[in-house]
Amino acid sequence: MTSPSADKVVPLQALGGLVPDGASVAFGGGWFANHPMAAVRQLIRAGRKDLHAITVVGSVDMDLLAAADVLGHLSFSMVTLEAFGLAPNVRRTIESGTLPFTEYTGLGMLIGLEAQGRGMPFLPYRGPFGSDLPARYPEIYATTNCPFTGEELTAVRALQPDVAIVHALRCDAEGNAQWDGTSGPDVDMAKAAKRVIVTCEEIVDRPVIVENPHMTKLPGYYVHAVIEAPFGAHPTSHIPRYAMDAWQLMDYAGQAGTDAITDYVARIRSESEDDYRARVLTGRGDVLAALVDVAETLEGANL
Amino acid sequence: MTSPSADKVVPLQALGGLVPDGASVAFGGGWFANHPMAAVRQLIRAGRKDLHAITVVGSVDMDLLAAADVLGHLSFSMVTLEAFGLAPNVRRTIESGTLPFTEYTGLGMLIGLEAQGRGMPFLPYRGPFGSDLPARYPEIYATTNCPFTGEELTAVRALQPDVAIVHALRCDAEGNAQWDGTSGPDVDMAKAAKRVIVTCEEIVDRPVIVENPHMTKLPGYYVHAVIEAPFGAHPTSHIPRYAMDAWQLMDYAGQAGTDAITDYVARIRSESEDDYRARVLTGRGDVLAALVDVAETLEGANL
Amino acid sequence: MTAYDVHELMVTRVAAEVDEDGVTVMGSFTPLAYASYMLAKLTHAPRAYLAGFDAVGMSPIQLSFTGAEAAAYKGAVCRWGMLTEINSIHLSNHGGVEAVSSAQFDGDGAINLSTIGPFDKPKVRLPGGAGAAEVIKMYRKMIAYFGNHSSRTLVDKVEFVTGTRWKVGAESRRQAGLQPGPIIVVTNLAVLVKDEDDQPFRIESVHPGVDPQVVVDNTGFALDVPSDVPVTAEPTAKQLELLRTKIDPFGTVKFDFLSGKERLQYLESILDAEWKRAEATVR
Amino acid sequence: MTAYDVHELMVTRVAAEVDEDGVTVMGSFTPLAYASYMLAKLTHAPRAYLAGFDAVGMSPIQLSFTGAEAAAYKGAVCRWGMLTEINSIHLSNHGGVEAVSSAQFDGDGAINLSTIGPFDKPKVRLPGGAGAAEVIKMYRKMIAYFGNHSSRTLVDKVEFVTGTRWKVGAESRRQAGLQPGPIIVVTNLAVLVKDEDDQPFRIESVHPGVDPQVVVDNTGFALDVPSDVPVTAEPTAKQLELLRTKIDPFGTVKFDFLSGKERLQYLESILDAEWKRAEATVR
Repeated sequence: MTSPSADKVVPLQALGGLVPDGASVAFGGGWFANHPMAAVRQLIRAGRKDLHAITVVGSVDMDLLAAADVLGHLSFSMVTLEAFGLAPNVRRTIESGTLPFTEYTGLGMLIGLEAQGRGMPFLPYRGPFGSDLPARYPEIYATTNCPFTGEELTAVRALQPDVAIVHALRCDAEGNAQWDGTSGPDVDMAKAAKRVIVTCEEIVDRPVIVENPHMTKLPGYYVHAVIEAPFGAHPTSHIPRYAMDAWQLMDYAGQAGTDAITDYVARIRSESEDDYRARVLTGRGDVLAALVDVAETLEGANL
Repeated sequence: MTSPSADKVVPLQALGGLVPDGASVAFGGGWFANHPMAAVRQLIRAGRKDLHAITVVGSVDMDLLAAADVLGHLSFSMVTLEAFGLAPNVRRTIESGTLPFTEYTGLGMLIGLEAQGRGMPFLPYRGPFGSDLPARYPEIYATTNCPFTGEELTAVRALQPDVAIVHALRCDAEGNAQWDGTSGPDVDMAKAAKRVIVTCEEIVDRPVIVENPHMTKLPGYYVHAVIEAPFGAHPTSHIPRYAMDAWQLMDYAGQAGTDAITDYVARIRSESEDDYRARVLTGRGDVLAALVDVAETLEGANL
Repeated sequence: MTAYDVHELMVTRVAAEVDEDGVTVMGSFTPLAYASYMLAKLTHAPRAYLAGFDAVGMSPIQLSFTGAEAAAYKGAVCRWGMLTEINSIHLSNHGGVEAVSSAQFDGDGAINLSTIGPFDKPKVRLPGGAGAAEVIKMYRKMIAYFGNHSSRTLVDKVEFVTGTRWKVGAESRRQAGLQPGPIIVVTNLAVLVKDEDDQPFRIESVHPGVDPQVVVDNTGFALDVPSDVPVTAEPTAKQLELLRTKIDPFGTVKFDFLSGKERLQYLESILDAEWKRAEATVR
Repeated sequence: MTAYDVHELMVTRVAAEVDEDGVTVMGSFTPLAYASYMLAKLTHAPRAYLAGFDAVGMSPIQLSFTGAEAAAYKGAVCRWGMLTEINSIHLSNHGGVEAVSSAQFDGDGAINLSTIGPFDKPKVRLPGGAGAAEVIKMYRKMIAYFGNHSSRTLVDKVEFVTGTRWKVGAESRRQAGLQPGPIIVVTNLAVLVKDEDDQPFRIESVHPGVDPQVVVDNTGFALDVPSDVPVTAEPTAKQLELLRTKIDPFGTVKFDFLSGKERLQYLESILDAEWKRAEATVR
């Protein structure tokens, strides 16, 4: 049980102290959308080690953590740099045997998180029948039967991260967090975790939250710490604020599989998040925002 | 599978033709909030018989259906007229043995609906241990065990109504339905049912829906028919449009347990929904709306 | 000491149990429970996290029969439906304080909201328990309140168990995956508490002027009566002012303490006042 | 006949499968799948119900690498997260058409997105299947598309089954509680179809100028080759105009058909055009 009370706002610099080495940490976002990248960078700066990262569809977040040797284990259903290729550091560390991993099926991971969030030790579903994955993880996937119809179903075990870190559009000091665009797995990760850290584009007063109550996907009673982190998903997107920074991602992908990644990580470590924003966003942030504005729907359907 | 296509708008008069005698029908709303009362009245006018009504927390909707002899079975977790007393016609028909019934536990009914809506023949939960209800309904409640921890849990069987009737704030012709205030069990009833009928305060064009996407609790692909029914929850409330009509409810409660109920039902049968609104709302509808406006929060907390 | 009615003392006593841990779903408008939560929120527990109807994270509201629902939404931070509330609060052990009333209540912490007489052919078909069957076991604290302390309501064994606290003692609750916490009964005569599976309710306090023996005589289950029974704390002047002027100016809480014709007339008078206030804004 | 590239024919062929029954979750931006759905929505299936990212009930959108996500939300009627989509679409048999690509695909309808080489010590660790493991069996139609028809991709047996269609024939699918529907493979050479559990894929059509034997030679699993193999319908001038001027003016679909250095340069040129369009609005 969590306390809904009190001002939960802390600075980003406090993040490292909230996530102990060895903790299991669910990271929100999906694809190139809305990963909590400011938090990822801060965990690297804080020198965290042996984290068990949990991601549904990870991308640069997981690869950067792997590159910076923050991970002790990786649970995922997908990690990819999409148009920019496979994730080089995740590949390298898994293929070399240095990064233990658990490959979930995507629905299995989400339903495992859901189970924990609703107080269940497991949930049944029509699972990945025929897949080779369940047999590899008997501690995660089992068979169960409907007590009424006898139908054979897949049971997936509850998945409880020690910490969930998600990035929201805005949040008040009580932790009431809102999303407008992609929230992906964020809410269900938060509901499952023992502790929840919300980074957000903007900390707002409660009345702003009350004016838009349908956007509150995560009420404050789940949340332990609120961190303001503008452009906190960069270089992934946060709709409707800014699009993915494909140019920074291309730059990352170009270095990630080479020796240059060492310098890339060292630079992240050596600079503050303010420095980071100044370095990569000066003269560019407004264009990343404009990419959202110019995105077009097409007329001629849904008439 | 439903078709998301086409204009689904039909007049209220068509409702009787969409709900066959003997059908199981889940009615939305809860307490004195947002029951689909225009639809209830129309089913009475259409002379429907032997409906198996399903309600989570029913009130005047169930009592009026019982008074008009529309019901063949009642599944409920609660039916009450709250401040106005027990529901006289539900009481009378159950106590006289003429109305077969199934008393669900509240969470059991909602999780049974949820199970059906997500394609499961059952769902487990930490059930009503110690209650006398499950043993009465072994076809609904069973025991299951977590295949990982061995924990004993309650299994509740999927509940699939033939029809769900819910009342929304607004809806477009495709069936994309929005609520602002109390939606209660509406969305989960709709997801579970074979066919879904949405009555709404107002049919709007798609752009109105797109402007408020977080209020769309039920996407159009679930919906088979859309009916415009202003004041369609009256005499129960539809926030933020109007409060419960406590005066009409008091009037109902005063007659419901007496012979006067026969005339009350006959009048509903003999008038159209337009007639009904003219009769009970003329000179009053604006006050019912004003009751919403004058409702007050209190300063001094959540500062 | 400001003069007060017993329903006001009951509100302050229930309010004293409301803290800022966890979340409470109040559901439909039940005046005494609503008043207690609002009083707590305006005094010692401003951040108590409440859900009324489908309004989650409510601000405190003024009570009225026709306006409580609308008010609940006005200051709330979130909207959920019943199912999300169930899964996100009740079943995930986020529930704080659950206040219920029932037709019958017994010494095991069981409630009957189903039937008087045979289940299939009842003498009185009661309204049903809604979520109480599951919820009263899940919340950290269960509070049962009764405006008329009587052995007809507080019975030895309920005729039908709609729901029950199931596990009572802290350790047995923990073992069952439940939050430890007591059952507290607040009536017009006394406060009773049970916090062990194999011990009876004990009289925690009697209200001013009540003889403990009267409590025993009007209770259908066994009670542990301490040798020295404390007296229930009386409402403070500040609490009474908040209740009477801010929280419940229409007097909705008192309604449930009336019966017969007086009850109906009282309801009509409240509703008349509610109507007039609204009508004045549009005429 | 307007000249066209093979990726354009693949888009029109996939689009032909898109109808107005059920719902399709597209997830992340995969240009060929997105283009096919948008083309269908602008032509024969205007009410195809689509979800991209967490935008449910999308309007058709213009494709771009950096703008597809933002565009998806602009005309959408609803917002959901991944879990709600799973439970409300995938697992409840509302799924219409699922288009996937994979590193390996075999004659049973299995995909490998996990590993080349041993699972625990892979030669190539692939990205993983996300929801494909469960979803490709649940949707009414499964479409697998491959820009490079090769026996290295279309293999006899995948090295590791990330997911599979599981049941293929209409009756076995119905018995398993699944919607009946085929597996359709669309490649740069041909269209293959399988709709019975115990029958191999058959060549439904070859693209203009392709010899069926070339298809057989480049397919690692057995194929049923009809005596008279039809030719895949070519894109119409109207389809090509929609694709080139409205749906995909930046040319994102073609990107996946390039390799090596050409691929990177092409991506840079698209991104440059996307940047300039946005920059022009703020400078």
